[in-house]
Amino acid sequence: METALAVLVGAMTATGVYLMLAPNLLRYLFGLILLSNAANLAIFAAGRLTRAVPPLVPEGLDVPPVPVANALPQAMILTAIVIGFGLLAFTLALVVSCYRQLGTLNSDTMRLAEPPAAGGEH
Amino acid sequence: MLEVIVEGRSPLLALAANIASWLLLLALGLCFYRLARGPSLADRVVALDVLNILAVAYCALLAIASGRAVYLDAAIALALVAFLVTVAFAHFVERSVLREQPETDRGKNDVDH
Amino acid sequence: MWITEWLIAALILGGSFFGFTAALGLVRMPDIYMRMSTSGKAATLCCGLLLAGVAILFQDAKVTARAVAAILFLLLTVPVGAHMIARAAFRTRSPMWEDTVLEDDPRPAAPAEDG
Amino acid sequence: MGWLLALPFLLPIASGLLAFAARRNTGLARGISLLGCGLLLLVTAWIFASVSRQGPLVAQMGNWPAPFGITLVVDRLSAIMLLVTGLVGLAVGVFALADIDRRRERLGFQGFFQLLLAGVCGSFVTGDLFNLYVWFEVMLIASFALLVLGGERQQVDGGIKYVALNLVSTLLMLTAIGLVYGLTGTLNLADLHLAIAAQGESVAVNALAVLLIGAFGIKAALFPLFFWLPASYHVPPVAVTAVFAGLLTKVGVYALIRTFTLVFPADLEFAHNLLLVAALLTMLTGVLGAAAQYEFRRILAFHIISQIGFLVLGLALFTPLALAGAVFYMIHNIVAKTNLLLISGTVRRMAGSFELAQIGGVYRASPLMATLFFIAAFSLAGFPPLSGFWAKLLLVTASLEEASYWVAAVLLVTGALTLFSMSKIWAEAFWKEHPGGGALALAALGRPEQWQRVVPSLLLVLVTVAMGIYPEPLITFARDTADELLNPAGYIDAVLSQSPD
Amino acid sequence: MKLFLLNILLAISWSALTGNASLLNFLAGFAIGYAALALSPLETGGRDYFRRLPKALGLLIYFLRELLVSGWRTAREVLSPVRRSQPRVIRVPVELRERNQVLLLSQLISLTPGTLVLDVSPTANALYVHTMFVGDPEQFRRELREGLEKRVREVLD
Amino acid sequence: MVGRKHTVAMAPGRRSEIALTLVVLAVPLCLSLWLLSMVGTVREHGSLEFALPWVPSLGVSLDFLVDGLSLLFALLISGIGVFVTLYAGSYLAGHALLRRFYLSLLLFMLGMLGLVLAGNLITLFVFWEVTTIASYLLIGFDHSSETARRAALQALLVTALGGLCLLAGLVLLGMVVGSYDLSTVLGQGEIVRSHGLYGPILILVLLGTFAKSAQVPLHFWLPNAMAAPTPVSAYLHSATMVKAGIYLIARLHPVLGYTDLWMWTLTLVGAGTAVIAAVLALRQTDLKLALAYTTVVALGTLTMFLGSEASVAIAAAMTFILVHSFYKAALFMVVGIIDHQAGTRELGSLGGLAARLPVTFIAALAAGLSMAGFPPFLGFIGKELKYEGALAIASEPLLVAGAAVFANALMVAVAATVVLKPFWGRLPAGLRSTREATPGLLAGPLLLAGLGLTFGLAPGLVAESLVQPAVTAVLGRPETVKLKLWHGINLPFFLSVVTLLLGTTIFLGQRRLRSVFDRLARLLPVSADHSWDRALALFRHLATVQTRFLQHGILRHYLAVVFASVAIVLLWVLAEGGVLSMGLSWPELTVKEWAALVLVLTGALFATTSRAPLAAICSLGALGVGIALIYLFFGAPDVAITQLLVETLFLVLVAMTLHRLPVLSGAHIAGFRPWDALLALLVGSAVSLTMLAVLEQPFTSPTRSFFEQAAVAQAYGRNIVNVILVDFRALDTFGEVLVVLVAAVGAASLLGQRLRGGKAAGGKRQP
Amino acid sequence: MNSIILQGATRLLVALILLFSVYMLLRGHNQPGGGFIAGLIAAAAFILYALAWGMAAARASLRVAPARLAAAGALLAAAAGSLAALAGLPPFTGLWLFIGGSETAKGIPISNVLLFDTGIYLAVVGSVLTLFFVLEED
Ligand code: NA
Ligand code: NA
Repeated sequence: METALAVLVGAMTATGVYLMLAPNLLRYLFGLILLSNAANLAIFAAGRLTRAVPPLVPEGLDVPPVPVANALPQAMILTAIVIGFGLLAFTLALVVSCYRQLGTLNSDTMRLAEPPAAGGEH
Repeated sequence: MLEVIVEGRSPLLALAANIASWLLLLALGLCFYRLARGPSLADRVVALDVLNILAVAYCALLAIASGRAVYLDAAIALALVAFLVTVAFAHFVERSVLREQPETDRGKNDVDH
Repeated sequence: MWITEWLIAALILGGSFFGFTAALGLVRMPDIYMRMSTSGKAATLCCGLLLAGVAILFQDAKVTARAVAAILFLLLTVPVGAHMIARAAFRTRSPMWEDTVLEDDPRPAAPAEDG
Repeated sequence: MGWLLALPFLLPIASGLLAFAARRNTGLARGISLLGCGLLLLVTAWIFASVSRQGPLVAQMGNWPAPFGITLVVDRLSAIMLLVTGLVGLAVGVFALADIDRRRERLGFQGFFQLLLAGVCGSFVTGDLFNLYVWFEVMLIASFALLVLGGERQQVDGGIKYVALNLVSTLLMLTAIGLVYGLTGTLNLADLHLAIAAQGESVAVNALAVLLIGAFGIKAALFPLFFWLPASYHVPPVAVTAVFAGLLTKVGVYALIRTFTLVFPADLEFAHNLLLVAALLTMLTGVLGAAAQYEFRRILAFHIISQIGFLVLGLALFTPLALAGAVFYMIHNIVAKTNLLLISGTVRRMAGSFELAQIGGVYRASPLMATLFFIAAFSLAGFPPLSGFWAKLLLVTASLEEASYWVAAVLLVTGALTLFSMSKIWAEAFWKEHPGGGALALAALGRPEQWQRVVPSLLLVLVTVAMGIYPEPLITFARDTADELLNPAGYIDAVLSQSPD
Repeated sequence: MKLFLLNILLAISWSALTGNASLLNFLAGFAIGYAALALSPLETGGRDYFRRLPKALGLLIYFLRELLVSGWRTAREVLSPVRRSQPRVIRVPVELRERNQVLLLSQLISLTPGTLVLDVSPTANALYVHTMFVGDPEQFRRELREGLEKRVREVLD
Repeated sequence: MVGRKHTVAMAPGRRSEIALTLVVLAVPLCLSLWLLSMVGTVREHGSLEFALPWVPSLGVSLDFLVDGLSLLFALLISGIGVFVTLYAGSYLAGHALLRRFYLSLLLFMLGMLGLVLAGNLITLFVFWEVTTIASYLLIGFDHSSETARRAALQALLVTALGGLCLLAGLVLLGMVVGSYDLSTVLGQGEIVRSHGLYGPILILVLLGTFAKSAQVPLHFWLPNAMAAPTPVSAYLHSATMVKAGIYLIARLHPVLGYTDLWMWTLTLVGAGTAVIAAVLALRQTDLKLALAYTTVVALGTLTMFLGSEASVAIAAAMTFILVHSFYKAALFMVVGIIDHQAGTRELGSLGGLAARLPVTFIAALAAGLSMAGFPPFLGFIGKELKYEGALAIASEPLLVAGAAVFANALMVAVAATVVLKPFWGRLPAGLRSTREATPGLLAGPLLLAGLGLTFGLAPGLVAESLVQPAVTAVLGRPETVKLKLWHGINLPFFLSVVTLLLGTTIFLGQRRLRSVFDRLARLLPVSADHSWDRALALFRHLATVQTRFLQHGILRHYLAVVFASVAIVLLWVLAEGGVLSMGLSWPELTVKEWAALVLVLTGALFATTSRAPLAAICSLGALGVGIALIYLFFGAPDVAITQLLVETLFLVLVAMTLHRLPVLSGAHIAGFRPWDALLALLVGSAVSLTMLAVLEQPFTSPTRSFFEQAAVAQAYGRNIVNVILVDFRALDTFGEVLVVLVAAVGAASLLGQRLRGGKAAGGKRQP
Repeated sequence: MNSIILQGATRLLVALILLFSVYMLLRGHNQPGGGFIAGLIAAAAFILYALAWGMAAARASLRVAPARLAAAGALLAAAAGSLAALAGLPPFTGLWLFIGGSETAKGIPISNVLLFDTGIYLAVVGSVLTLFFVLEED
């Protein structure tokens, strides 16, 4: 099962990276979303998979009666999802601000902080 | 009944769940087709909306197939908030056209191809 | 016992059938309005049937309450979403199938440069 | 104990949140922030004193025994990093009073600044890999906010690159941590050491080492992952650059040191070679980059990179002396680099620009600023008897003892080229006459601003000079630190043997 | 009064959700419901709630039947290779006094497969409905007026 | 600022200046007296040591070793320091930055004393670099002049580069010996010379000393350093600092000397330096530059002699250090006076000043005669000793003697030029009003020149007390040195006569010779100064090119490099570890799991291939649902719900901002990028393979069972995930919430600031 | 957006969603849910409110600035974690009090853990709404 996820994560990473390498910042953002999801899935797979048994302890018992899914990776993913949400939202705001301030979403033309002449005589 | 399911002693239900699973997955695939084809943003949003509702259905199916009610919680959460995306995009569709983006071709304002 | 089993099976199959037709409508219908007409509601129906199946299967007040809650929430939200997107499509003149009879058009006249 | 170790991040979090709440009342927010900085310095000094007296301090958050809960561990390395963070925090906090305009304060500068410190301190105290990730993110998001605070066009442009490249690091780190867990089943650093040692060297361990080098390498601005730094460090207000320059990349280096001394086995040779090559190239490209710049802050920014090379070199050589050198260099560099940026801000205030071609005359206008810069700059260039010399000496000796002559050569050449850049700034901004009339005298800035600008620089210069003239305590401390890092048994014992209260 | 009833309703749903019928839990549900209501955009003013409950049940049953019937019709339409439908956009005047009634009506119309409310006239006295299986618009309007609309009025008047 | 105030109110300013000068003067004066008091002890016991602990953990202590060699240098430094301070007080009277000047001068003086007295290699190096810094500040003293700044930078870089070599050499030396302690090191000559690192150590140390002592081809900075005020030139760049290299060569003679490598390197470099600099000296028309080049000649000569192990040669060198310091400092001061009083130091515009500056002339004459090596000046003794030493050098006496004669002849010519040209002949009209300098200016050169005469007449004053202990220290064995004014007629005397004749000839035929030398100099491809500029320009160009190449400002190329480097290293490691050939088992997935995977994959592919952002956004929404399904399948409802909620809310946020972004225009449409696709595939496969490598290993986790056992029993919660979040690892959750909070406030301050001035959107509307 | 259908539906939905969010918060310790999920759901309620009735109305109903709410939530979480200090325990140690406990049942649990989760809840609501408002309004 994990093998399939490994391949899926790789595929998501590849598509994410391809998107991130585009000059358009929105595409970068989409790539980031893909990559972020891929990372979460990687954690999920790393904790090894258990089918359909959530890590819950039924009423009246003190320990789960059957092997349950590994809870720690789930907690890690939850944290990572939330953090990813914050980072992505901020990046979105930055992209908006970028378009408002610089009038473009093409990162190739964003040369204000590093003007072409700064590294020498272009 | 529940034990029967959990212990896998109901071939009828297993079969039904399996068929249903196939049907719903096929449905999800079809949604994807519309999602990809568009042509307008509204079409895609509708596809996404249906996809979300089908996901709710799938959660219900999972609850039946596994005998675990926790899947219901996912269904409720999805049912409650998924339409927000639809509303927000509808908002955008109206706004983007009504605000008159000059480069926009009005009739097919959000035709992507 | 077997009645419940058959009932649940029927609900599952019926529900997923409607789910499938919903998606098929999404693909097959020629314009967005017809797609919406055939898809969203059918999908809701699908959910309703499956959730009913859940309620019957578990026969537990808590679960039933949640299943009913889910159905109610869907009944509340799905038409709103559908309406909003339909309205947006309508107002922004998303193209209609050519055979559609437009009895009365409340929308302001389309701009000249249309097309 | 738990409280003492949690205070370095709880304090700035509390003051940061309060400062957010009070951000419209800038006076109150300033008060909260300054109080936070002051208390932080006190707490870190206290921790430092305790650790140097009694060895690693350990606290189990939530009272769960290691490795199940999150453990806070402060060993010597953490302690000195905390102390210097407290110092830099206070210095920049005071400087920011003069440097950050009202508008930015109302936008929440004090809160972001405090949370940045919280992230930095959290990274230093945690003994848990995933918790380290969380603190990195706290630090990262606060740095995002600070970098673009004020939203000027240039800031947004630089901010995009900073954010875009740092997010890659975040994702790499997250993936790596997840997989480390997948390999070992634990997140506690001490426990990880045992788990990985039990596994022996495997391709998975190597691959994870590469991923972590990639992740922390981006944070640390290692070659060839450093692009975000020169692209962005010159865009925010200088107080922000100063705290970034002092602390952010160093947290990346800290993480590298921590993982490659504690988590991964000491004989992970390929990783050390990788780090060595990267370090050498980092030193050279950074210093060459600086030579090509004619803007005060960009020169300093490129030098940050080059100096990261020194630090990582210390880790890569992996001898007691080299690690001690890295530790000493880190402390020296944080103090000197932060100070240079503070001074660059004051120079800009006096002379009107960061562009060397457009400024000058500060030597005449303010002997004090000139002296402060001179000392900090020549310390950075490794001139004796300033702190940078001892740092350089330690590393040169370490590389020569290892018979790594090329390494020593690169070290020395980098030092010389640093000197080139520093003297360029000195000649242009200080010695040269101001092309447009003259620089403002310090006295013209007004009493409070003058104090807010000078006192932090003076404080940091005093530290630099003290470290230069009497380096023995710090060198001894650094050598003890190196021993502790190379023999993590004490650390591990302290973590795993401690039962909850 | 209406708010109070609504609050009670919320408290009951709370008890149902949590599956705990104790008084304490009901009170908790009431308090939470109260807070939720305070935060939500409800109109004030009240009507008798219990009088309309049977009507509402009737409406529900009527609607469910409609739902199934039209669901089946759309399913056939979707599955059949030839298109039998005749899409129309029909203006449906409504004589409902309250916006809530318009809302309920249009929700029900929208929920029914094959019909879809495209827009509401600015004064809320007419709906623009997209239909797929309507041969005669007049008949559709009449059916709606005497079917759904009447029941909605009975429930919400 | 201080200075400016003083120029306004002259009289009190002058008084306080004098007071300042006196205070500063007290430092070298006291030091000189203190050092003098040690002369006797040193002659008796060989050496004195003072030790203070400094950095014991590195074997560095604040040791001071006073032996013959260091005492000789220390006395020179402090003694000449007295005269220079005195001179500077008048020379820079009324200068705005006098206080800073004295500060730098004192820093230099202390550095120099520390250097020669240091008893620890690292301590020595510390002081070495202090003199570099002080020299930098002093050369750039006239800081508003571009020339001065350039010269300062040049001196700094050349000497610092040398310093770095020296540091490496000293550290290696310390490593070989096992101690930085000078006395220890000096006693380990045998071990060092037989060690494999001897060659590198020697080369590194010599590079440092050559740079500092301006040996060809590293000499070019020294003439440029004449941009400094004359007292500085007299002090640093002639009498003291440039001799730091000489000192160090002499100092390490017992350890590094006595080998062919040592001898040949020093002899050749020294001789070459002496000859080339002599030629260059004669070409100069600027008096100060001419003197500067003769300094290089002197330094070359000294280096040459230090290559020898003959005691006469060393004695010659030690004596010559004294001689040179006296006359060269005096002559610099004289030139300074001419410059100061007449306003120029160009030979062409000077002449006949003897009448106007009679006292100066006397000083010049005395110093010049010593320089030219006329009896009864100390210079004569020095020269005789040099020839004697040259002839005593075992291997190549003729080479050394020839170089010495040639260099000395040119010195004679230069001395004659400096002494005669400005003072004799016709007084140019512009110089009629020239007045004799103040006593403060005159005292220095007169006294120094007088010392040259005194010691010439009574060489015994220095022979046994200074020179002999110095030679002893250099050779590391007891030596006896006798200095006599008259040795009788012998080969050295004959060479002296030849030198004088040759020198006079050169002086007389100077104009013709100058053109010959010019042509000669043109034969050399470029001057070293020019090469320096070229090297610097090349370096700047290289720096610019590499920076432009790496830091070009294109975000996606940055990203590509980052991704590529991580992926390539990762793939390499994986390939090395054999992961590429690892067997893969077909994953056992159920239909629905496959379907979810396909859904996610399709979503990812659509998001990537769809040209329009809007389509990509919707695809991402669908992908989120697919991922949530995966989480559900494998027992993670909390994660699934969170995933769905976050996905939903993020899409809502995107939808709310989209209308402000150019999502509907076609500007963003881009074609297929094959290279990016390749890179993406590399990264993706690297990640996949890493995961496979990890997942292949068996998984055990003690934490897992602990959480399952303790959730209900100790943390009273049945949802283990939630218990981890709020209890076991609450700190993570707390941090995560902070991230979201800061992200929100940060976004608010980023976007809310422009429209509403100072107010941020987050909290702007109070109810 | 001025749709009477959306506005009408929102009247009930907002209350329902908020209720559901509290439900998710309270049951989180034992069933799927918890402060973060609940916070997101509550934020969704207000976003819905804002979409239907406008930003101003949504802000007015929230009564406090969302950023303040977020800060207050984070402080509450910190305070909950710090309560352990009263018992002399390390930060974030859970303290439990069972009201009306008996031999068989533990009674109603009161704990700082729930308080912590509530802080998370408020912080998430505040943060998400801050983000939403600023992205929508600017
Ligand atoms: Na630590
Ligand atoms: Na830095």
